[in-house]
Amino acid sequence: MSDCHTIRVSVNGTSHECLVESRLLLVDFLRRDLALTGTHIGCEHGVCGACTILLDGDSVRACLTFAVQTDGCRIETVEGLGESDNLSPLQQAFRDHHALQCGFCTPGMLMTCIDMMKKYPLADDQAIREALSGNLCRCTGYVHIVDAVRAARDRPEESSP
Amino acid sequence: MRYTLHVNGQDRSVDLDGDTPLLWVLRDALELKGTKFGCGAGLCGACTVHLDGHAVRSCQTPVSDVGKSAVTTIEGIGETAIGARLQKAWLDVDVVQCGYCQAGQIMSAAELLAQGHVPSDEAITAAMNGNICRCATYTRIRQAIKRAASPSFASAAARK
Amino acid sequence: MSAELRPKIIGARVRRVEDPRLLTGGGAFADDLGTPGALHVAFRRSDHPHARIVGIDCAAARAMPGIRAIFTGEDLDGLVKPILATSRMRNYHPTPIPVLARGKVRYVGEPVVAILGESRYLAEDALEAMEIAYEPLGDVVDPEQAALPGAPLLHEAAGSNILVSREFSRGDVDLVMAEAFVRVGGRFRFHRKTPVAMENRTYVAEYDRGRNFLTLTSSTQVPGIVRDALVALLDMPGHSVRVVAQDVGGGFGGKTSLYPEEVLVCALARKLKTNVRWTSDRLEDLISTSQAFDEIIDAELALARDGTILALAADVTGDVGAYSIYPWTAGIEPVQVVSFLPGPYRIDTYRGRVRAVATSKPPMGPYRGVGRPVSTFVIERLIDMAARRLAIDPVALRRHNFVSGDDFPYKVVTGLVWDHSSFREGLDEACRAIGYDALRSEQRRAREAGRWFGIGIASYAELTGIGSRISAAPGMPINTGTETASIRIDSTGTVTASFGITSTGQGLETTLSQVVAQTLGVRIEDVRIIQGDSSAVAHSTGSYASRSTVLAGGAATLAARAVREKVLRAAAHILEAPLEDLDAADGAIFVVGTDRSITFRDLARAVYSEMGRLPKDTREELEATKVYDPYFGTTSSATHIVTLDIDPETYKIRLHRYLVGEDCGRVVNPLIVEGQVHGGVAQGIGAALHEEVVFDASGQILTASLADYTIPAAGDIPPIEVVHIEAEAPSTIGGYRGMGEGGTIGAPAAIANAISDALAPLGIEITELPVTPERLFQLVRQAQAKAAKEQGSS
Amino acid sequence: MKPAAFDYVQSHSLEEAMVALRKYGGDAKLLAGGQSLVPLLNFRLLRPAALIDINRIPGLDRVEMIAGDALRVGALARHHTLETSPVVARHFPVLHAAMAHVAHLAIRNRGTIGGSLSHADPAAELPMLALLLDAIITAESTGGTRHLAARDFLIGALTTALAEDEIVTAVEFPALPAGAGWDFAEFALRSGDFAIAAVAAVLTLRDGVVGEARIALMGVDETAIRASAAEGLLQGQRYRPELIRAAARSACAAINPITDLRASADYRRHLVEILAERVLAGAWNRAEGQAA
Repeated sequence: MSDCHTIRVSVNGTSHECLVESRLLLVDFLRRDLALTGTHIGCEHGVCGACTILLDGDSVRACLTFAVQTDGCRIETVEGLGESDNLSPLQQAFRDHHALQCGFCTPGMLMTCIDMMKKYPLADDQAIREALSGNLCRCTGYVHIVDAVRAARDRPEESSP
Repeated sequence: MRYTLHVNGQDRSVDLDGDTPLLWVLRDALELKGTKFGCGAGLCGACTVHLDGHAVRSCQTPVSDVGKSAVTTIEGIGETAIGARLQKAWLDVDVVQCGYCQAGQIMSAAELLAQGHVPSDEAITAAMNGNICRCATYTRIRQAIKRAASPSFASAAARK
Repeated sequence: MSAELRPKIIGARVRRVEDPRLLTGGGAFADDLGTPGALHVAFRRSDHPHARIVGIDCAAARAMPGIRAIFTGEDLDGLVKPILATSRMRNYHPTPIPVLARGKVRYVGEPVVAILGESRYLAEDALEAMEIAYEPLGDVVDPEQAALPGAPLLHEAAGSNILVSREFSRGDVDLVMAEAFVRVGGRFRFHRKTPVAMENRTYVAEYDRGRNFLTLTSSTQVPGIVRDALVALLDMPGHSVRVVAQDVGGGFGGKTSLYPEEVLVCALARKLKTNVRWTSDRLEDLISTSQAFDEIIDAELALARDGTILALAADVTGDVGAYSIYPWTAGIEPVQVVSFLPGPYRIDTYRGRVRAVATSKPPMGPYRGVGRPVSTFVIERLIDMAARRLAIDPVALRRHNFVSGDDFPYKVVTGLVWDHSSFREGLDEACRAIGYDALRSEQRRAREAGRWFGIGIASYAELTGIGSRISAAPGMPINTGTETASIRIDSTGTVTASFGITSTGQGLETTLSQVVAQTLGVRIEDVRIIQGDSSAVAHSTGSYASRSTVLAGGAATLAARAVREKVLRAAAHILEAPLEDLDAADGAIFVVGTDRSITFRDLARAVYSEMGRLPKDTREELEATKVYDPYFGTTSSATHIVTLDIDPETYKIRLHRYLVGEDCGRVVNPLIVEGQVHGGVAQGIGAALHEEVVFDASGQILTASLADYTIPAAGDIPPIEVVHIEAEAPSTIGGYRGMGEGGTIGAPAAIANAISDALAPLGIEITELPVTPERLFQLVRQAQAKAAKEQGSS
Repeated sequence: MKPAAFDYVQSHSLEEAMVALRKYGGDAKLLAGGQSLVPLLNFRLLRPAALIDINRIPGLDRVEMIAGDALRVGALARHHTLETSPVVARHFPVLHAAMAHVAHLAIRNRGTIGGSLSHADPAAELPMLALLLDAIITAESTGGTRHLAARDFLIGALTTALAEDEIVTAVEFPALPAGAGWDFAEFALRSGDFAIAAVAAVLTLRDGVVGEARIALMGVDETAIRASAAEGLLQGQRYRPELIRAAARSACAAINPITDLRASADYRRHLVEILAERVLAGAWNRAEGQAA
């Protein structure tokens, strides 16, 4: 193994201390080293958004971040949201509006939605569509995703993760 | 620490504490699950592997002691002539019951046969005494070892 | 409980049972599998479009850290056979697909060497140390050039680059054309596209050396087909190979074929007696997953003065790429284009010729809609062109020519049969729902204001739920005409229903649960669906061709009915009531009109565990396996209407409204049906406006990232309205028609018509898709130059 | 698609980063937001011996108004910070408007100003805005500090005047003239995509006459450029529709666009003319509104 470093990260509130190779992408670290396979790999060049996670609260592409960079950071992934029998309001809105089909892009969508709902007013559907445009979905045509985000926006007290 | 082990003919690198028992290196780091944990104290023989052809208890062997020795496990023993004969004989005689201890049994038997002659009953007892079988397949183990050791069986196996 | 009060499960907007796991990161996609100790494959792929392999030097790569094995095509001799898609079609030349290239390479991206490393990182390091020497062979890039005699051959053994040729013909087309009042036509081009499922293709082969048992976890739509093929290619007993597709991240046809990488991980896992896995990256997906469309169609339509269609003629050249794909063959896309070209119209005189030409590109395979997005684009453009020439409203012209009423069942010239479907009702309902007449008024006002505002309509019919009669037609050695369901009530009283079909996002666990629950009389949460597993039932092919609800839903209904009969017979003993007085719903069997009932749980306990409650000879196993064969299949249809604006300066296209009026028969779950339509339309919008796989003149692919191959994002898709028309029940069990592909079929044609409509004042007809802003710019410029010239000469 | 191995060096001060950069002598890359760099590494189009991570250098992400109403932006300021900064919105609304076009939120959260300038993509917004706003770029190395005008800094496609061992540490936007009107327009295939063409302009009017005109273009040449001839045409002129059209044509004549997958050179020229006309009209309107 080439250049390695020990990092300490908090992932969904759990601390991990791990030895990582410098070149290890954060998404591979999460998926392979921590077995958190909810975060998906779609393109590895930052276009599709499937690997979006929250790094110190901001949405970022885990395929464009090296694990070694996150030493001391707080990471949140889809596994840190609700449980399958106790979905978060945003997850529930996705389910209620059938905002997912194959579900592959969904974790990245959810993490993006959390950040964009925090940062933008999302006043109309066009604004929601613009804000979602960095996350590609091939199944839904986005129609129901927009519905879900609109619903979550309108019930903000229930939509914080 | 980083160790490069020579296991079943291949160099495999692992990054572990030096006092990690070879058994867990094989099972957990190298995914060679054929070698079994029985007692963790060197008393049952289920974890037997070879270092340079000699049977050792892998639960009692720290990885730092392995050095450049060739490690052979149940997954690799079939590549040797003796190992292949033993496995064939084991099948012919239908030794196995639950099978949990059998990897260790075969590894111990392989060292015995490597001495190059047909072992006496006493020699078999001496060699196999440390390998416990709770299904008590001992009679057939003895039969199988004798069968594998007989020159005619060896040549028949070689022709196959 | 009266029939009215009974919970209706089929037809309800039931929330999906798949969602809780998918929303919480608990899905099980192939790459999510742990398989510690597995070797990771990286492929060195051809960077030549067509070249002889002169030498491969693996020495340096072999010495790299963490590299455990390297295989070339030659190393696979005796381990695995090449893949061969056979067919009884006349004029078909199969092409063996080597698992790793042998002797020569035929497209950029073809796998040549497989490197197995302890991680993907290490395997990729070794890729860079490989040396492969090539000697370029002649270019085979342009399909029309490749079809000419004397062109360099991709497959010498085939003797030609034309892998399939076929002609459908009825009537004297030339004579009718010559005498017709009006003829419209032209050269149509639909460029190459690729499915782009969000999950890249992934294969994990786990080898149980003790049992000589191979488990392939694959991101496939067709585990049954893959299992059967692996057994043959690897020469293994069928019971020792299991192919599992758990959660699959979208397929859209790109995962319906058998891939060399899929076979390779299995062959090497077996050879090396270890686990072997490969997850393609996006680059590999874009250059090696089957691609679609890529056809040139010269077509002409003849009509009478009153708008009656008299004849249709078409010559189709399909660019099928480097190999005839397994099992579908090189005919899959282009042959369907000529088969479906007459569309939902009465056309008695037709000549359709097709040739499938091999070129140095990734193989052509099925993609959502197969052939019909292209055939619908062509026929629907011809209809609109004719409407314009005849000054007849395009809606009226369609109505006039639709197969309707007593025409059903209608046999198309090409042999397809249209089951009764709502062609007219769909068009009328879509026009009513969108306010078609008002839209035309809006268009007049918009034009006066200088806007380029267009309205586009596309109607189509599709053959879905294909049964064994049609399945056999292409001559493939597989049966796609049946599906199997195996339903069992266990001793706890819950239901397990097993299928071989595979959900790639369509929500089949939910829709099949609905069918099983309602038919049996249990609650949805009492049902567990097993799908995507070749070992679940004896035979299955998988999910494609809008077949899963029709075939698996039909099989589920048959099996559930059989189990229900056994349940009722047992209940009749226990409740001491006549069979005909019993009914089951909501997890209990009850005597109608009384309060006597027994839950499924108590009944199962009585049957399996409480010996003595039922006489021995009345105890039956509460399970049944049924195969459903719709024999012919059925017909789905839809009309799409779209409105759009084109910026007259920048040529940016903005879609306003999109409405689909569709007939998919009985709707099991409207939520899911609407989602399917939305997604299909979005892919059709992508095909119409954005997506194109581009090659340079030598065959190098230029769109090898998602920055260059652009699929629609949220901002590119308008709101989509869906109107369901359940006019007449088809003859399928349950009354279902397939609907997974429809959205993609209608959208390119509707958008091409809307753009042509917007540009009608300039005399522009769209004949090439996708219509990128660049293409619009060129079209407008040419039209303006032509207008200026005409003005100058007048 | 995994990057080749590299050494990772984390710098806690500018000094450390500069020393490391010098040590690797051109064989190292600075890692800031990584949004352009990491795709190149993942595709193995770049394989530096080392990445020098500057994200933890304190104080390098400051966005502040300094003397003379100029805006000073530290190299580590993220695009999202500029997008949402009230100071930027008030004093440099054109910059504010352009930032919303930079890719997507997750990219803007990470992508840095210094990184975008140093990467110098001909279709990226920030270099173009630096050029439009006559920004001064500060580059530092162990050898000292340089201040470069944006037009001297941007040399060509992905090429800047930075020396191997220099780090962009800040960019300064001098105050806009009082009453300046502005506009920005971009044409991309999808929202957030790299621009096929974009035009930005700043106009100052005195009594209805153009005092200063600035027009910047991007996506249509080796690097973002200023349409100097078109700016000259406008100077000292009163509003006439033909003047705007002439300036737009002139801007169009100044460019040397490429033909690629997305658009032909001709279409890019056409777009520049259309966008320039719109942007000049928009900027003029705003300037008049300011004057009124």
